[in-house]
Amino acid sequence: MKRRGRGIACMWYPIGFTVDANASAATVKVNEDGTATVLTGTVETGQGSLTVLGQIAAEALGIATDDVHVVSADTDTTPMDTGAIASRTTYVTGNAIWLAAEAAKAILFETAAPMLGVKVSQLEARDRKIQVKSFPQRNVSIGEVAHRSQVVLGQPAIGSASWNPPTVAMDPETGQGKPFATYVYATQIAEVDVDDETGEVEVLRIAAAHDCGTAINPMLVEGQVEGGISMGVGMALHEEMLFDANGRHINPNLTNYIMPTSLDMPEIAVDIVQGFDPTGPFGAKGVGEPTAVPTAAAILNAIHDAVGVRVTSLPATAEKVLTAIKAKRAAEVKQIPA
Amino acid sequence: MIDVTIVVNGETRRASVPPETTLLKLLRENFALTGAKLGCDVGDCGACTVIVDGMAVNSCLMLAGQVNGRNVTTIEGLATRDRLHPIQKAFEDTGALQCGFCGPGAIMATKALFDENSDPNVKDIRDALSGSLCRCTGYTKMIEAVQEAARVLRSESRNSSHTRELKVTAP
Amino acid sequence: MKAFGYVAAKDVGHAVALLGEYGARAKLLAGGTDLLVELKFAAHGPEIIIDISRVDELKDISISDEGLRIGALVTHTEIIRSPIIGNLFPALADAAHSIGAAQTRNLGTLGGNLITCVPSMDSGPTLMALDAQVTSASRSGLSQVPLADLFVAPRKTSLQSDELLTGIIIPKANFAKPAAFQKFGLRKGQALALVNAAAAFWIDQDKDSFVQPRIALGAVAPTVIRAPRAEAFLEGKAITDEVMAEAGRIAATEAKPISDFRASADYRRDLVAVLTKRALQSAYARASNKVRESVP
Amino acid sequence: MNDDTKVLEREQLDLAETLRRSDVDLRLPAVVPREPFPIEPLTVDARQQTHAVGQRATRLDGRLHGLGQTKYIDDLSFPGMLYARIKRAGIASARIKRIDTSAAEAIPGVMAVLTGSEIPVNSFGPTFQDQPVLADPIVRHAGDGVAAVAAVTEQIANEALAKIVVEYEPLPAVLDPVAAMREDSPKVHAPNSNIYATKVVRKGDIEKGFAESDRIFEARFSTQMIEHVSLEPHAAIADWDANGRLTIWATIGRITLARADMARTLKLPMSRIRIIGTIVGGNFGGKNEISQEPALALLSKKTGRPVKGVFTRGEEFTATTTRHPIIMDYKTGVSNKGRILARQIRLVLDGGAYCSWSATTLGKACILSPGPYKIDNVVAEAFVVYTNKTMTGAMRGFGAPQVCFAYESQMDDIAKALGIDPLEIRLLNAFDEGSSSPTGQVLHSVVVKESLRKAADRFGWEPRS
Repeated sequence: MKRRGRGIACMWYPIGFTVDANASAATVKVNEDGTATVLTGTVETGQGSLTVLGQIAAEALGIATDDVHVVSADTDTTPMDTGAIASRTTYVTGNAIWLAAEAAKAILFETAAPMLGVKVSQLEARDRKIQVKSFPQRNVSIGEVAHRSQVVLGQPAIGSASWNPPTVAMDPETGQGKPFATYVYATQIAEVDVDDETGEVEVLRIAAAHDCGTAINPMLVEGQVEGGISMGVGMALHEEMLFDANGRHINPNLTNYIMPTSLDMPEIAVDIVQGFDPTGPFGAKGVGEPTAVPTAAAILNAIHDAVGVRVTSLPATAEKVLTAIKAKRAAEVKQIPA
Repeated sequence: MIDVTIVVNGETRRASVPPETTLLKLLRENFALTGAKLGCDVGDCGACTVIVDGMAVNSCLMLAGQVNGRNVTTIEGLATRDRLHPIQKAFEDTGALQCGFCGPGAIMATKALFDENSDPNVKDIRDALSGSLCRCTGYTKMIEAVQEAARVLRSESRNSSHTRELKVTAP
Repeated sequence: MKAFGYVAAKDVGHAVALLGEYGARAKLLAGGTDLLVELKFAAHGPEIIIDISRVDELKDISISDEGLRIGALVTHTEIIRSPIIGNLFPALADAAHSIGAAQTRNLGTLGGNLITCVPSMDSGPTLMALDAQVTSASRSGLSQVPLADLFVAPRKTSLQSDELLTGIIIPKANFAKPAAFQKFGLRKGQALALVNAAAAFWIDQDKDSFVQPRIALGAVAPTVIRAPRAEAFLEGKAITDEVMAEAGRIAATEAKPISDFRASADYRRDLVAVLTKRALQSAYARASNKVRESVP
Repeated sequence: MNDDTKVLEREQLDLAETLRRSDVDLRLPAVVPREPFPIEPLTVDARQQTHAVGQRATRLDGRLHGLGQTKYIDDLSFPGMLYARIKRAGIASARIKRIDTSAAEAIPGVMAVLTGSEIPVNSFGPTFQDQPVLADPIVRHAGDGVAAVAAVTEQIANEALAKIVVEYEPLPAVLDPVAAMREDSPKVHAPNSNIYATKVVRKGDIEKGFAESDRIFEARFSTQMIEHVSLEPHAAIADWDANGRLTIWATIGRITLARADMARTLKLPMSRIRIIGTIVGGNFGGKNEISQEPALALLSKKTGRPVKGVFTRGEEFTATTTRHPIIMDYKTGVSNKGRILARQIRLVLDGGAYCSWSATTLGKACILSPGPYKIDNVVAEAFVVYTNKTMTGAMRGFGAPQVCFAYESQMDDIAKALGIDPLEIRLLNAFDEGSSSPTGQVLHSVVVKESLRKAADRFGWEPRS
């Protein structure tokens, strides 16, 4: 018989480690037509970092994502970057690009101020224009300004910057300190059916509410959450590298290492929790890793809710769940007085 | 060496290869069609999926000799110069691919599904994608993309049959 | 892969001639889903691959006086889509659908699945529960044996090295015999059977009791096996949930599973009991629906 | 001419013929294929917005992904390129007594063979440089590489691997992390202790916290070793040119660090090394460091030709980093109302054969282990130990999924024992803006309660009586 259960799990996860140097550098060049080229040493590994970093540069310059080209991942041409790890790209590399874009924009403002007859501090970049704050009708296109900067004044609008989250060493005795710049938070709730004759667990749906500060690109945030959940489902129920007594790997293939297929994944509803971190680019933190954190816990709690057994070692294979169910039944029988 | 002649994406191609050459290797190395990917080489991951005579197959599990004289469609054969295939468009618009490595295989599996069933439900879609392992997306947006592509294709086929009728009745 | 020669057989005669010539030095290529994986990891390849995938005579699904014939090269997908099979033996289609994924079902063949003779094969149990016969051809002629006789040991069949499996026949007497297939894998998609089970039986409509019950089990012995004691228990019994559950428990005692990294023997026995019961229930439900459908 | 020579010549002829014929096909396809480059405009709405942040912009690389035109490493090839394969030890703990590569080198088409002794600095690693490019002479897990081959085809490279003879003296192996912590355990990196990093977080007075608690809950949780399973295997191409400049195309998410590692292992100035990261087909932490790249570089140097290496799916499991199994002991004191007053945690991480990112994982797991809760009295201690298994390293979450499983499982056990709704007990204990973390950090932009409520709303979570 199938028994239904629900389980909840929340978590915290750090963004921007500070125990070691964690720097990113970036260069933003505004081209003569007002489009921009970004140089970053990070690598696109599927997360969508190029898109998000392009959006950050575009926002800073008041242009569109499509106006930005991101050049990445070449040690000959791109600045150093600590890399595509630890959910740091949006936060750390994003900040570096933001600062670099601001530096390039400052050059544009220097050029534009006399064109518009105002002070630099009165300018803003919006809608592909440099305009006077509160008087947007007084404006000049970014392309025109960039062209003038580079071709007439000989001051190309190129900005370079680096950013490193402020570092506070931890006390080695007590571990007290500020090991991370900021944290994100999330909750996932899972609903499962447990077959009490076979121990099979079917994850029916997961509601996931994740904080990432400002969501630079909500579609990509959702994608991260959905993908993280699939890893969590595998961790909860199926995946395990097994070794024989001699330390040789038993299941080094995708036939016997059981990762979720499309038939094994639940319906997923993703909510992005409104958040804003003043230390991140436009309030953004990060989202890559945390998505995989609470899933297994939520599923195991749902199993507990469904059939009253606490599986304490992962993965909760059907055999393990059934063994626990049988042990529970045996214990209940014993408790009935003769 | 064996000689094979196959029709790939509408073009007749020939090669002379060792008998142990797989279809995947033939496509990638002899025909420079690198869209199909080698992910596991034993038919588990589906990254090498192509369509042979209308059926989605793991090209790593077929010998070149087996496809001699047959018709092969790869990811390179879906789009035309003018437009993306609606499946490709839907995958792009919904953000259904992240790292993209499983994409060509998943899209070809979807194409084969539509060739059989133009109005698949979610269960059909999950079944059709179950041979394409993906580690990035949890398949969620991929399933949305397939649903979206199915809608587009159905409405296109309705429109085109409507157009044909008009032509027939015109004097 | 190691180097090997390749020849494509044009028809059964050609294939049999080639087999006669090369025998154990050759490997037959039907769908290739198992063979290519084997070849990729083999220390030594075969001398030659005889590709029989174009032998059209072995791709038919047809009804004759003997019964339903399914050619050895019929793919799992063709079994799923066949109206004849869907009508007569939906359990066969269920079993075919449980194999791999679309890409492998499109390539993999019924004959290939049987001939690999792995205990966890999904085609075997249902066919065995339906008393299927296998047909083969060699230079010395045609022969036909019960499917159970084909399976000798893991990865070993009773076929000689020059013998070609040509297909299976389900006897006419069993047409539309209620049957069901159940499988338990470690996940839903692309699952290998941890245990699978098939049940088939006629129903005495007056007594609502089991007639000629058959139970076949996979992945719990060196080959696919029948569960004769469970069958004997069921014969003539009134069809109740308790009887079906008891048949499952008896079948579990007939299984001889091993413990490996996928599951323990004890767990597999538990699954035999559950899957046997569920196969019986499912076949019975299927039969009842059929009766209901036929009532105008 | 003796018979052996005849055979050799025939094989060489066959090979030459094979190469010639495949070359013919490569250069002169029967029909020049049509290359689809759709001119259809992108779905640009979101990408055209000048308020870019917050837009559901389609991915900049999405179009090429869907067309199958994204070039991953295995899609690249260069004239004269060779294929490399690495021979894996297949034994968990051993000393290499002898490697004989002569038979492999004699195979026509094998251009170079490399062993560990030829690597200028045969060690690397992001924290400790404890990992060899190719084991020499100690093998510490079955996936260790012992020799590398470059050949004109992958098939020939594989054949060569089979012809390399390695003689091992088996050494005692330790596979269980708890056993590995004992003094008398075999040492994976003798003579050093197997415990290679520790971490502690202490806050408040744990004994006082337990003394004040109404109930104390204790449990042990454990997790498994997990592989990243990026769909694209680890792949790289090395090209050491005549100017002595090395270019590497690699599936590495941290090219800055990779260049430093390459410079160190090869004793090359950094200015001579260029690392190009292509679009990577999945990372999840598994592609954060170099692996085969120094071997490919040296094979390229030996042969003067570009050398490509792509891991098999088997190597992805046995020869790359994985997620740490952790044994987690939790002791938690709570008031009858459900407030957590004290939590003591002990974590033992199975660190596998090499450190990789274990020290980072250890730190994150330890710091995060109490959960997102206001707890005044905390002690968390964590150890990571060597075992003779595949190395563990960075993987999405760096230890957080493991400890979350433990602290959230125990949270539900506490809720059940006290008769409190699981959502309520979390809301009762969760961090607020300005809460102090277990390391004493004052937290800002804290929205854990918001996430709890939002998920509960979406799910339709109703308290049960």
